Amino acid sequence: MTLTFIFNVVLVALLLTVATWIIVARAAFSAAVAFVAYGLLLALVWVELSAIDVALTEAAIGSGVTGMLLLGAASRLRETEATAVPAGRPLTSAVAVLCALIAAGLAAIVLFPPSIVFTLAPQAMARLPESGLGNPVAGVLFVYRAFDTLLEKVVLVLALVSVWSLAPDRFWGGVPGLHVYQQPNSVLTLLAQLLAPLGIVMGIYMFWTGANNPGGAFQGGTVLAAMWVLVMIAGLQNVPSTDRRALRYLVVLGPSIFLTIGLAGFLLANGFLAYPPGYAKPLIIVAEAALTLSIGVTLGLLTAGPPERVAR
Amino acid sequence: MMNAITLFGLCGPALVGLGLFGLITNPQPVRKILAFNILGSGTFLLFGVIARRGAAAGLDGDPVPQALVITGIVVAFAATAMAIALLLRLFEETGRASLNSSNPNNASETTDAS
Amino acid sequence: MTLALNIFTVLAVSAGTFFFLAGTAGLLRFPDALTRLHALTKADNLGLGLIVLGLLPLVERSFGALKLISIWLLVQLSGAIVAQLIADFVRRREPLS
Amino acid sequence: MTSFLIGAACFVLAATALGLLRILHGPADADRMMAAQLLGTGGVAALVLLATALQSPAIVDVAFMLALLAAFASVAFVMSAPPSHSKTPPVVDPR
Repeated sequence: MTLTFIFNVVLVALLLTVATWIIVARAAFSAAVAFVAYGLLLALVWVELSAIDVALTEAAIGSGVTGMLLLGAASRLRETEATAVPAGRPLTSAVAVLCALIAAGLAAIVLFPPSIVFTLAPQAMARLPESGLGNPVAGVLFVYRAFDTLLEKVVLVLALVSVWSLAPDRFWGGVPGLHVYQQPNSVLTLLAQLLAPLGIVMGIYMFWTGANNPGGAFQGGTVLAAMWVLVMIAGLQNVPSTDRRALRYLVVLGPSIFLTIGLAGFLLANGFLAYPPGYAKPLIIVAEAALTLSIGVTLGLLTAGPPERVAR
Repeated sequence: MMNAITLFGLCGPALVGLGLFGLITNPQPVRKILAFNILGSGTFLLFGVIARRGAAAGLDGDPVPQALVITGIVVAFAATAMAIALLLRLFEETGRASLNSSNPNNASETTDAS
Repeated sequence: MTLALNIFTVLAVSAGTFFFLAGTAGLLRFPDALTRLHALTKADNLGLGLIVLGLLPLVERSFGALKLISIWLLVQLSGAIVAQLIADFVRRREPLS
Repeated sequence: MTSFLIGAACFVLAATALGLLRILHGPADADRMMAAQLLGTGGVAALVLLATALQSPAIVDVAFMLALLAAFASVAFVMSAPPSHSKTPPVVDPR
């Protein structure tokens, strides 16, 4: 017990140090590098909070794809840094005091919790067997809060549409501006050739094991996205034009299948996103499989950014 | 008195405070996006603590807040990707990456510099 | 038998943690980027390798053991390649020696 | 044995944490990335130890994920580092 506690103290100290440094560091690019380490530490924190599903998501997103986006942006905007005018000292101090107050208020909520423990765990577990799933988080995501999950996937598609819309008119439907490594047949090619198959297996495993163990469509899809981006960076596959029909179908495949299953609930069960008795698990697996693929493609394209070259 | 859950519970507010501070005071938009992500992770951590405290029914944590956090991480990523794309387009159009357009003097200065 | 295996675990895991300490010490004390990189790969290969080796007797299912070994292979592999990439990056940045 | 393994996890985390000084001080961004890489490997080692100590195979999956994405992050770093005075040929589009 005490050893675990020491582990947690070290972890929290590290997390706060890195977070503080990210905020106060001079160069944005260095801060983005530190953010990768921050994501790694955060995944460890989620393991210690017994939220393995969240730990997997954080490991995949926080240090991986978000890190890549931030590193890319910080690098491109490097020369603008010197011109940024920092806020004056009085203002900074005032903001610091206010932020400390907000943090203290939140800390008070943590330290003096209400005497009743709010939990939905018994309700979530009560009817989980009917869904055929063994992972309670997957149960919440695909049964009780299926509507939220559907909307979340729609948000991803909308984010992609918005990112694409930010391209200049002449590049609409063109090729995303993902940098390709300068030397073909380098060690990076080797890494992509070896890592990508492993990652694809991991992505499918995440989706498959997600029904009964921690994991799921999102964690699986993120790994697939990272591997796809890696293969494109290494030059093993061309960055596709965003006007490719197949690509666009793949982006909407998952949400549309999920929506279709949801609408079928009106006919076959007792409402939107309700599953007919006995068919819950197969339907959820079908939806998750399609979503894994769509999430992989969508996140990969979000990471690749808006089109910056005309379509080939 | 102090257990691991409370420790993480105090870490969350600290991250929220730090993130908010960076979001408001740092003039560089990339750093604001970084700070926004730290602020978000602090909030998620609070949810994680609520989930851990709600351990019941043979589970180590309440799955409902955990599922909420997973949705939150996805949406935060989508927002980050969107913000970065906006920022890069702004830079491409104006040659500067500043959200401060009200000060013409400052604006011309930065355009010259880039 | 169990005792022998436990001693093996303790020895291997301790040796592994030692290499992590050595890796950190190297990262902090070595004079330039390339030598630091050298220290880093020791932690990747030997540190994690010895820890995984030490844990193998404690893993009950063979699938679990397979996963542990594949993690080590993955880190070994990506560590080696990433070290080359970073070295290449450093060399292009600081074209001295 | 359980407490030995958790102790070892503590030790690995604390050891790699010292490498954090490289993240804070640099001097170059490559040094920072190396420290992040070491933290990644240390995190993987700590997770593997915890998974065995707590008899929780799912934690091994997190370790696997971390290992996979840490490598990806390093590639992202090398790719996005700002273009400098390099003498390598310009982007070759491998088609």
